[in-house]
Amino acid sequence: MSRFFRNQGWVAGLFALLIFLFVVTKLIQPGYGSGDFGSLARAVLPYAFAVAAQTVVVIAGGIDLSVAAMMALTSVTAASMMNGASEEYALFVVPFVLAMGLVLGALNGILIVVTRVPDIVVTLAMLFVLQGAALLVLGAPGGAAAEWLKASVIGTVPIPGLPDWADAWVPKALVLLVVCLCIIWIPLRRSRLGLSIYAIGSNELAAFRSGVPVARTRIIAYALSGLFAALGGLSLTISTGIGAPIPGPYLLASVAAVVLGGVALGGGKGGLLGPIIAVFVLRLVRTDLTLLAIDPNVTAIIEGAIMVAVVMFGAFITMRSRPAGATP
Amino acid sequence: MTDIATMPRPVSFGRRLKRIMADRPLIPLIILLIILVVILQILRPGIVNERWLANTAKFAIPLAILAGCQTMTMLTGGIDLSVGTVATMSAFIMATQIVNQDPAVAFLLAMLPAMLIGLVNGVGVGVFRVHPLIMTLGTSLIGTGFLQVYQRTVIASGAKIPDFLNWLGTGVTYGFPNALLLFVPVAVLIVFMLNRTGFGRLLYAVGDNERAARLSGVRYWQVITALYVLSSLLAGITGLLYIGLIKAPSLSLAEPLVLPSVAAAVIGGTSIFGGRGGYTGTIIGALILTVLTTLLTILQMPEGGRRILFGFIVLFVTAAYLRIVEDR
Amino acid sequence: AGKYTIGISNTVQGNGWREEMICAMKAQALASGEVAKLNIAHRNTDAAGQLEDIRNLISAKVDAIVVNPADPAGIKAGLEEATKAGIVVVAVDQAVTEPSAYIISNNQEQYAYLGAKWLFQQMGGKGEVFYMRGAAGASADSDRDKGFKKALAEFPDVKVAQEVFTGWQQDQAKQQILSFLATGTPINGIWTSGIDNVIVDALVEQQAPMVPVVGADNAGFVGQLNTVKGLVGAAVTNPGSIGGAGVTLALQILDGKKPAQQTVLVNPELWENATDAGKAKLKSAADPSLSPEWPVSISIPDWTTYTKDQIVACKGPGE
Amino acid sequence: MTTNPLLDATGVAKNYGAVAALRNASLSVPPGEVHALMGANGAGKSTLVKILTGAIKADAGRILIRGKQLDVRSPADARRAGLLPVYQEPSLIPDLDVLSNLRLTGTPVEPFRAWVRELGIPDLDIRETARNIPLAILRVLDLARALAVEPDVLLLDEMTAALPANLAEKVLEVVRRQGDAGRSVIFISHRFVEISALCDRATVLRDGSTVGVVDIEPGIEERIVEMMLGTRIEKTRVAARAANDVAVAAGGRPRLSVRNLQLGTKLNDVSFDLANGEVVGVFALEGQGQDELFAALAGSIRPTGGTIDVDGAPVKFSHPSDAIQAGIAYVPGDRTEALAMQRSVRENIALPFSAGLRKWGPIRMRREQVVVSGAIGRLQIDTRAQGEVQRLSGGNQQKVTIARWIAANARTILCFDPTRGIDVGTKQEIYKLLRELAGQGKSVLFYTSEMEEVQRVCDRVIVIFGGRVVDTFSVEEADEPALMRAAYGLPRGARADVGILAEVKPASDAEAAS
Ligand SMILES: Nc1ncnc2c1ncn2[C@@H]1O[C@H](COP(=O)(O)OP(=O)(O)OP(=O)(O)O)[C@@H](O)[C@H]1O
Ligand SMILES: Nc1ncnc2c1ncn2[C@@H]1O[C@H](COP(=O)(O)OP(=O)(O)OP(=O)(O)O)[C@@H](O)[C@H]1O
Ligand SMILES: [Mg+2]
Ligand SMILES: [Mg+2]
Repeated sequence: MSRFFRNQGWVAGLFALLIFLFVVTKLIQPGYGSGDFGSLARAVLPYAFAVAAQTVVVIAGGIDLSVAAMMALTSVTAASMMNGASEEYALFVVPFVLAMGLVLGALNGILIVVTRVPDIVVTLAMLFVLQGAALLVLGAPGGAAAEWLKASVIGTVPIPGLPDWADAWVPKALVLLVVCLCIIWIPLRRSRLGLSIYAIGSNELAAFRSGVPVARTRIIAYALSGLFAALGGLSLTISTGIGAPIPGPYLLASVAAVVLGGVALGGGKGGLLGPIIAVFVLRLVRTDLTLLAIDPNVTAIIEGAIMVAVVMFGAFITMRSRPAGATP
Repeated sequence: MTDIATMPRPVSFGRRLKRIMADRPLIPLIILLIILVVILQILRPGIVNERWLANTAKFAIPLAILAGCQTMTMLTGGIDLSVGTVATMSAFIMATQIVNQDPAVAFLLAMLPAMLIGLVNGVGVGVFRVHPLIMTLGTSLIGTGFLQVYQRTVIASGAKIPDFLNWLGTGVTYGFPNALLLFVPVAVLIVFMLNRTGFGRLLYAVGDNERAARLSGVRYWQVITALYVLSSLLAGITGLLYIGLIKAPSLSLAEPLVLPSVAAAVIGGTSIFGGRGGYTGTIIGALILTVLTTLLTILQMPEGGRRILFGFIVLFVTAAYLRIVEDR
Repeated sequence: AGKYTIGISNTVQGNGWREEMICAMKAQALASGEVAKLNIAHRNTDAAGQLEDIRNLISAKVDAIVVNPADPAGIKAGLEEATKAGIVVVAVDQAVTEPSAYIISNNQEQYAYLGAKWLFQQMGGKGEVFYMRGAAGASADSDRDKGFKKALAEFPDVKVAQEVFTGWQQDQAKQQILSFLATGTPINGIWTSGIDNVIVDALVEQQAPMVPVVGADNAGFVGQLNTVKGLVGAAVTNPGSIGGAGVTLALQILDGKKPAQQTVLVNPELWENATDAGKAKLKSAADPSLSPEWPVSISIPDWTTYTKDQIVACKGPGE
Repeated sequence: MTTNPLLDATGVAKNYGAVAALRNASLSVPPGEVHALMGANGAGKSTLVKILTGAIKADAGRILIRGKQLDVRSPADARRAGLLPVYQEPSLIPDLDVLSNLRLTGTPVEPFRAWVRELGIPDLDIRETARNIPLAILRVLDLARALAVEPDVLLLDEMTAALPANLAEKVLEVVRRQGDAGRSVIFISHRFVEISALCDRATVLRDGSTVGVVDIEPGIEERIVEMMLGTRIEKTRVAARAANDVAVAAGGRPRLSVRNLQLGTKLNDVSFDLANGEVVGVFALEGQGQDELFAALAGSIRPTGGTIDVDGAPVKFSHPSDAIQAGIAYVPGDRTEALAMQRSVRENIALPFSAGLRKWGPIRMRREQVVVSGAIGRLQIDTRAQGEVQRLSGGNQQKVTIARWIAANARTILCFDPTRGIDVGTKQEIYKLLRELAGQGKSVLFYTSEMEEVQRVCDRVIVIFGGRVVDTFSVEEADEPALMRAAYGLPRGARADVGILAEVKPASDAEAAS
């Protein structure tokens, strides 16, 4: 039990915070309903994928500054391929773009392994490269998305056996998110590859000495990051119907949510659930700020303060809960 | 050198050269810089003249000082993403307060937020153990928010750039930019501090092994708090210099310098994991980035291509440098 | 006092032009007396983020949304949902593709065309121009590029010596112009996408030959046109006060006075200091008390009713 | 050699820049042999193990496994070839629990559990995160993990160095059985007791070259030491009451006086004194609260009850710097805890000089240089790779942690197993050094896992069991049976042939005789 709290306490706390925020939202805006929840789910979508992308590499002991640029590139690629193309063509575009994310992510990893330049620099350089590539694909926002793709995040999923009012609280965007993340994450987490990713993040030398193929694992972690980022890019195209070559604010948001979600920036610790809940928390905070019509200049202060306060609080309780006997 | 004599392989000239460069990591960096300048001169014959040198120095100096902040924080395993906001704040406050205030008072008012943000960063990182990335990101958000609120109160009063800052930022005396008057002492001070003072030693020690430093009697929070305050004050001064150079106070004045400042420190050989690096390399790193920016500006190619090239060159330079320096 | 709640969505923060736009919206809402509350979502984000803001505004049940679109097409879905929810939607500064939305916008293509055409005429229809664009990949930048290219096509002897993206950043623009000046490449004119005063500064500092400069009606640049010796140039108006006009339009529609067309274009004016008439206009427009990044055209006749003090105070209803 | 060797390495060389870690090492092990690899600190033992197991690449040399030249490029390859190392540093992944660590390396769980029990840890929680497991247990788990896959060749790099006597004993027992079962073991240790009890033959390295292979037989230790060090060293009984030289101020206040110290459930009512000019030994089995005692005295953790007096005045430490201020320095057993690995030897030694706020200013480089080189000289630190401490061999790193406090002239040193991983020659140096310090009126609290050391350096010994001081011996009374009994919590005088005594005693007699 105490181990559960030591390992999952942070996530549980975050979840409680999320519930609390929903209550607050309902108090601020009594009309807040299933439709608004659907909006939240759609807003979360690109952030959640960006955060998933960041989480994988952070757990592997790295950081990926190219997440947002990767999303921009995959988004414009998808949008320009679907521009004027048939609905069926999108069936080809989606896997193509995902493969592209995977390959470019792997390229990040390969460059890190081969050049031995620190990951922060490699991915910073790749940020410029991918941004440049996005500009070459589309010089200005444009392109299009297939209608069926756009429809895939709008509305709700009828679940047999559930009453209609309950169905209304199951937005397609949320289902899409959960399905995509689970398909990739759960098998990974259970596999030896997943353990290896944690291992190289926790202690690279020990991992190498335990027989983990460090270089290969790192490349795979970045490839997965690229895949998640491509999903994020696709979700941008799907929700806006266009592709924009200028990266959105997903890089810093992803790092912030990763940390809020209880993943240590040093690597080796945490999971995907925490950061995803953190994304919901951060988006819901923004909703509340809008509902409250807070002065927009103050919202920046509030968002920054919340981020700092939550992390400080986390640091504080870890300091407090450190068992008395242990040497610090 | 008897050890070398017993080595199984004969020592080739190349290896000896490599050893020399590895022992003096500045040499390869300077060579890389010179190569870039030569390329520039080949592409645009005549561009490398006195005026260009002065202009390059003018732009490299603010970058180099901010990169100094990064170097110092990176030595402790941290990073200071708030330098851009701090510099912008001091610049903006200076330009608006000088209108109705005594210059000395305006200066103090301009440095006040720098001091505060540094203190908050230091306490957050040093006492509460918040990850520096998140802490400084958070304070920079908060700072930006305050700046915007502040901006609304001074729209009516207008802005002015003090003549002295103007002289310092843009002036040239006997072909040397006046900014050197600020930079040379600052650089000497940083280099001296890192190599020859107790505080400098502690930065390295804390970044390398915090527990070891603690067992030697070092109080982590003192070092970290002093460090982040120092970093912020330097950033504040950079802001003043920068406003003298750009002469247009805007709310995002120095933000574009943040990522390059990190890149300059890394190119200059400072490890983002702490404990390794120095300031002289960083200065060359800043020069390399500035020259690279010029090089790309005058290249006739689509913007996307420029960015791709920029990314690859940064990566290549860092990789080449590491290759030369490692395995000493 | 008023009865309406108006939502505002903007996706660039900290830029003088956009700040003026927001202040114009607030001042107009206050001056109209019809607005009880403004609900402003004002941050740096992309089209997807703007969709989020718009949907939050729908959740907040505002009566109208005035939006400066991150992209004409990208927020279509959100605007459609707003209209469906009975909310009046007005886009300012840029058009949107959603047919149910009203548009009151600066004509970006015309903005660039006007300035570029004047510049090329000043250059005598030939020579080299330094083309300093905005942010690569932004839709306003590509609209302006269309206008610039249109003018360029009319002057076959004018060549682009160099094209750079300033990212609408002062420091970047200054470094670019200084680097360019150092190459010694002769030029006959400079077209800027609104990052203008640092360019004139650079010319003065470097004692480079003064060439005609085209910029926007930012307070700093207008001041320079009046005072810098030897500077010939033109400011093309791109009023940030369009935001106030957007609020007015939204209120008119809420009051049942729908305009004849969905789209109202505000065409730019050009103020130059090459002729006496132009000089006089510039003199009267200059306003050194404004932040140099703020456009001087702080009001639009017929569309805004606030006073200068009100927009400078930047306070909305209830503040 | 009649049987074909399982592992046969010849002419192995490895250079780190100008430092030659290995020049010409060779090693040959037939099946069923427990083979000692010996050498002074920095001789290249660990380097050779790393090369054999693919953790680093050799510059030259030929390595045959079962007569074949296999391509071993990583520990994973080595594992497939049947070579399993336990390195000098623990290699469990700190953030994974034990079970995941097993899955990561594809180790079967049940055999692992069996080995863990066999090795003397009956109640291991397999879901515990490695980070929370004490170092000594981690070492044992590392070994159990290696044993569980039944390797052909087991390479143990200072496996027993960090182990308390009870665990070390089990390890020796298990390793010996490995040899009997036809597997080969390469065993690195600086403890002759273990070597003579366990090994069949020994390969001796000096300065990166193999200088000889000998059969282990009674009396061979002297030859080995000679080969290792190139000269004969005097093995003196340093503890010949050097304290007598300084008349301990009779009736003077004790330097350190601990009363009723309490720390959660770990320490209970601990009281003892440490006088000026005295070396007090602390002897205990693993996990009896000695770690906490030292941490509390060093200011690393706050006791929950009791008092500590320094020179008669009560003190409360909230940070190690408070203890240092009071002249008490702590040398942890785990050197990675004490060293800034990427910094130079000099900076590491001079670190305490800059610690206080008042010392943040400019450094007087020349004075520092004198003090630092004095300390380096006194401990004879091999400074060939002094630019970065991480390039020193394990033993030399250990010396740096002590040199720091010699340089800082600390009045009281708390040494936690300071000779862990130090070769015989240097051990003698350290014993001498501690006695000298005592002779200068300084005081030393000295925890050790080797009983023999107690007699060599201490004036008195306190024995801790279950967080309590169960007994105090003067050095004359502290013979091994007495210590051992006390350490197991048995009352003085009780007759019991407990633990290690039956096993190791003959060997240690042999050593004492030499
Ligand atoms: N990465 C490295 N860079 C430079 N020198 C190194 C490096 N690793 C080891 N050395 C040097 O190689 C030599 C042999 O080291 P090694 O660790 O093999 O010694 P050892 O015999 O295991 O000693 P100990 O008993 O102290 O553990 C030492 O002089 C050490 O300084
Ligand atoms: N920077 C330094 N370089 C070399 N040796 C030093 C340095 N600082 C201190 N020492 C040495 O370390 C020992 C202890 O010095 P320390 O400064 O800790 O003494 P202190 O008790 O604080 O004395 P004071 O009250 O004079 O400051 C002295 O032998 C001193 O020579
Ligand atoms: Mg070793
Ligand atoms: Mg040993």
